[in-house]
Amino acid sequence: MAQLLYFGRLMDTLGRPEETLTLPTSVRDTSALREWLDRDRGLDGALLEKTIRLAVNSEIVADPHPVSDGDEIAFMPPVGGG
Amino acid sequence: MAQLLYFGRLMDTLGRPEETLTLPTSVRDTSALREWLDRDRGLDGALLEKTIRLAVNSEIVADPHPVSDGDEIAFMPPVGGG
Amino acid sequence: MLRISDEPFDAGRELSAFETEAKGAGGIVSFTGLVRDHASSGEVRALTLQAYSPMTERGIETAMAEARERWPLMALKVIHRTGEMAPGDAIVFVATASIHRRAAFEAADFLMDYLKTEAVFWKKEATATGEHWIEPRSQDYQDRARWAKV
Amino acid sequence: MLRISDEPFDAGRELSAFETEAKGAGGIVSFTGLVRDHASSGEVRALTLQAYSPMTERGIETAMAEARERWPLMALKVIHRTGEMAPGDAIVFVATASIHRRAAFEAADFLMDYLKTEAVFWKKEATATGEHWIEPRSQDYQDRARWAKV
Repeated sequence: MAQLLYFGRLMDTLGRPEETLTLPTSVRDTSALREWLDRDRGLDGALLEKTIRLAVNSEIVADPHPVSDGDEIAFMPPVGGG
Repeated sequence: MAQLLYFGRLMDTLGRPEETLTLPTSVRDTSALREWLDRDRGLDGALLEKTIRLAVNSEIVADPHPVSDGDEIAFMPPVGGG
Repeated sequence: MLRISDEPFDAGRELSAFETEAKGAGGIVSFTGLVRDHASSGEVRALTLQAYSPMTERGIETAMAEARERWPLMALKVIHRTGEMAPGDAIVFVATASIHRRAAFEAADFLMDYLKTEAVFWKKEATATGEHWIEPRSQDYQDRARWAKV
Repeated sequence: MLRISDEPFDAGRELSAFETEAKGAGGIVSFTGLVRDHASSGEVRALTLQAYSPMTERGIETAMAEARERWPLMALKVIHRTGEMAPGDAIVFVATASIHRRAAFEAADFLMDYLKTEAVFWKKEATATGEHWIEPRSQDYQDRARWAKV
């Protein structure tokens, strides 16, 4: 099981702040995760935007970065500052 | 009677923060006042220093500026800020 | 010292506490950021800030360490609210203490520029026209660029 | 608001009071100047500040008016101690409030530069070697020169 976190407007886009799920075996990196999840939820590319950064276990990563069950994976829109 | 105020180190030089006295009739401006008072107190030029500014009725003035009985005259060393 | 919390705080009380931590300092600068009652989209009813712990803390702590490297600071404090706030509420408090006032001013200014642009927060304004997630302003990036290492 | 007084003050309490005056501000900057415990001539036992009223007030008020002209400020406060103070005591407190944090920072910095160089105060330090009247530092003049109108 991986824990997915959705921050900022993605919380609205996904309809929840987080969820825990088993990654499909085809999803082995962040690029594949973006595509699979975007298609699965019918988001029309919202998760494919370049400005959306992914963090794996609270480290920001560059696509494609390996992901696997047990990871905490955060979808982060541009940070707005405090 | 004129009121003389001595600020900063001049308070120590003159041995008091202020005094009230009748100006000699020969003292009609700030330059004459500096000279007379310096000589009268034996200050060896302490009041003639260019960095000592005079204020008459709380306005800084350029020498020679008229002074007369009834004036408040302040002797001001360089201000040090707060 | 860094504190990120949903709890409201009182800037005056924080400044008093900071002063006792900053023994020997000649100058203390504080910045308090407040929720404004107006935004481009109208009257603001609420502001919600979301952080991602521990990434948010780690980023701010790195900026605080950089401030300590650049300026001789005796003490340093950052408090940041998260959660829902109303206009007039304090969002952020930064305090810096140094022997010299210039160092205290510059370090506080530097930390605020970091906090307003690179700090890991997402924010949502609620106005009469609904809720809006806020994007960074370009002015904020310009301010931050003032501190670029050359 | 300007207050020059022999009475001690608490910077935190002043900041809290200022915040309530600064309704609608997005940012508040405060500077607190404290008596240092060391000077070039050794350990400081006391600092005495002398003002010349109303000349001192008039000068500071002129600088405050200039700050209001240069920056969009919602509120502005200067408190200055006179008389004898001990190390750690607050000498001066400046607070500025504006919509934009840059204006608040710059206005506070500007006022402090005025207060440290041109404000009409004389000061005396008491150290182990006796009492010394303090002359302005050249760094202070350089800081002040940053604000020269061009």
